[in-house]
Amino acid sequence: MDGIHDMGGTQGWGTVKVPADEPVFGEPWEAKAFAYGALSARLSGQNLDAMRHAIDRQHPHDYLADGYYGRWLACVETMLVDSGVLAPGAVVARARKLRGEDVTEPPDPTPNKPDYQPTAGGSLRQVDTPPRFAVGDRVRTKAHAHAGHTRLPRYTRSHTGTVAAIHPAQVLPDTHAHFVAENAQHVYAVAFDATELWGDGAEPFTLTLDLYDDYLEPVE
Amino acid sequence: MDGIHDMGGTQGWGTVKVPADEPVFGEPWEAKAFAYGALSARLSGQNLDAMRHAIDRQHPHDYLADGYYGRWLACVETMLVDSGVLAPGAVVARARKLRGEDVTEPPDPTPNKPDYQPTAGGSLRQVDTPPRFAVGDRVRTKAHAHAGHTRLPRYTRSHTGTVAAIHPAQVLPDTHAHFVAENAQHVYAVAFDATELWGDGAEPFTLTLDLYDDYLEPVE
Amino acid sequence: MTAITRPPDHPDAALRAEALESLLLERGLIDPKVVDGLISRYENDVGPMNGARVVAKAWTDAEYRRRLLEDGTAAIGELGYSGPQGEYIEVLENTGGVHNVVVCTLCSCYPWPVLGLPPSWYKDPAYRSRIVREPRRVLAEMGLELDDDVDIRVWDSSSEVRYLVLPERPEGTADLSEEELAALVTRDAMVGVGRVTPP
Amino acid sequence: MTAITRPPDHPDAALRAEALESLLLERGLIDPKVVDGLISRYENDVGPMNGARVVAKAWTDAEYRRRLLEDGTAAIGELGYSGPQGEYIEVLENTGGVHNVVVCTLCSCYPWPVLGLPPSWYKDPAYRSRIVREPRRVLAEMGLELDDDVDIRVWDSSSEVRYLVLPERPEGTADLSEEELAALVTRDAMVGVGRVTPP
Repeated sequence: MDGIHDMGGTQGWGTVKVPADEPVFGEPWEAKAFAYGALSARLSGQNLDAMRHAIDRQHPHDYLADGYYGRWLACVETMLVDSGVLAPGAVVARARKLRGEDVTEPPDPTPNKPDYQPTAGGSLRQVDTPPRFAVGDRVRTKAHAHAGHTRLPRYTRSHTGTVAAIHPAQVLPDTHAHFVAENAQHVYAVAFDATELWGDGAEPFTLTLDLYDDYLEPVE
Repeated sequence: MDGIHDMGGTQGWGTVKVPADEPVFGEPWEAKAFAYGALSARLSGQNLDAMRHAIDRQHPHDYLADGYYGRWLACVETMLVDSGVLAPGAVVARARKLRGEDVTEPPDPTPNKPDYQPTAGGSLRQVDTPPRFAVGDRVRTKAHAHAGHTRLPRYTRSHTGTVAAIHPAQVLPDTHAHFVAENAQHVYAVAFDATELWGDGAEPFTLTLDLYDDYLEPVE
Repeated sequence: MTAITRPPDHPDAALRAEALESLLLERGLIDPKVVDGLISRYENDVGPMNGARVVAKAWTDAEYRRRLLEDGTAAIGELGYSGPQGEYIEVLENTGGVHNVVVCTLCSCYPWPVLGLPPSWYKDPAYRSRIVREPRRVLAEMGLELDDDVDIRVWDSSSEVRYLVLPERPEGTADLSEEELAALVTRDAMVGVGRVTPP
Repeated sequence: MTAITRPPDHPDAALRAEALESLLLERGLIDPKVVDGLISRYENDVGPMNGARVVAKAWTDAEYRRRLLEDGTAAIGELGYSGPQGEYIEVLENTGGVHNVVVCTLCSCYPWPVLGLPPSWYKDPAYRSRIVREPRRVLAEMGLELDDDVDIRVWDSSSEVRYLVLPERPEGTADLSEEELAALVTRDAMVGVGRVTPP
């Protein structure tokens, strides 16, 4: 999906602010949000790609206003609600109760964990077919995204690059995030010239990103 | 520039909320922000394109959080500061003073209105050269934006469409917003098929937008 | 990421507007009468009732309709409507088979002289982002269901051309006067997110 | 546009985190010891000091360096570093002529086992948006000026591959032990937004 999370090349954000001495967690709740996030796939019966998609789906205003661990907190809630572990509104109701309000909390919903079993741990997989592309091959990225999760950023679509390396095969986030299929496939490091991405006036540099076989088309 | 204002086709915003009975201005300050905005080009010696660019440049978080007239208020301040009518920080200092704080207000800056005179009122102009394209011609939009103001939205770049109408010539926002030149040129209504913009799964419809000659290349 | 927030002393919009006004008045840069006049004009005189009169006239006067579709700016000017954001207005005719709908994805361009200032939904991200990508779904969500065979045309107002939709005249209105017809015409129908319904 | 705000009763993040914890504990879904253990692990044990040891070893052990560049995951594993976000780590070698810098534009992927959790700037929009468009300018703003002839390579972490930059060993450090060298290596140098400076 073309959400606010897809930030590559967008403008208007100002300069990079580097705080002098930064703790790992700025606030105790951020540490908790991190821990629940780290446990969220297990708690919800989902996976890492689904977790990322739960973050993608946050309203852009909240995405920007709440900060990184605010997004984690929200995504844990989304995953638990989607999987029927907690009822919609359960967290807010409990929060209001904790601050002393007289609130009726919603009953627990029917469990609704995805009907899904990973074929192995992690994201790397063995695939039997040989890679479609070799190092040095010219490839073109697809033009369009679907409304679901994807790892093909908007700024790299419809562009031509060169295969720089072949990585281990991995499950495809686009289907894995939605529990449709692991769709394990080859992943290529593809290098793009900056002028291909940003036009003739671009700073000279090379941008490399890791692209799943499904995202690529051969260049004749 | 590829800012938050360029919203066409972005996702994650939820459904369209239509309030039942909406006044023209929700709050008295919104009415004032509108009036100052309507007068801003005159007060700053700038123009309508520069005003739009002052809105484009707002930080994305503020753009989303402050609402439409909040953006107008901010853009008026930006234009007046850029033109040396008000000092940076003058509005906040005055606001703090108005709420009773003991604040030293910054002195007025050196006037810095752009060295710029429109050749006529409004944005329409006569140009002597005939239009480069005719109705029915296939045209392709340019791929890349510069960091300044433009009216070629990101979702329509690098796409092929058909000239549907020739509009009156107009000043080019890309140069006019920066007081570089009016660059008056032909403007074409260009129609794109939805699948060209969004892929094969798109709803069937036609998207037409008005594109300045500079944004277009012929399709052989 | 630390949450992005403004400086803690960032005054609210109402106070900043007051501060700006005070600075401009002090420097003699604005005339309160001009400001109040502008506000009053867009609160009272410039609004969708203007466009509604244009539409009603086009429904009842075939010759006016022809002029309106040929040169919107001039035909609208005949009724006395012109001004900012109306330098060049094109009128889009809805029919049984063609439905036009207007947006401005980059800001919120809108034909002020005939429709006044835009409603909140027209300026909100949801409308601006989605109507150019899934118009049929958005229109349905807004209450306008279109038959599958209707040709949807979306107009993104990316130059200084402004668009006014000429909605279809509803059936059963043959006896109504131009004024009675104008009272039926809604802002939403003239943007293309609704249709005009009989009384 | 009306300002986009959350419902007025939207509790703040600290209270929502507490509420979530209370719901999960009540249902026996989380073990407080596991939660505390996770937090403590990333506050104390997993951080850039791990990557620094990898880098210092590569600087002092040519054979290890070779293995590290050939199979980062395995060579890093030799020092006992592995775990979430470290399933496959590739090491990018900075030289006098080549400068590598790492980002994740879509979220904030980062090689946790060697660098710990990412700093705020790595997760902020400004870095994620700009480093893939104007890296030389961003690096200069962050204090890293690169000669014009340096070949800049930006790596956007879009799959489960994680990247660690192997910075150049600074001059004048021939006498330092591996441990002393490790103390010089900064997180910023291993992301590619800084270089290692001599003591």
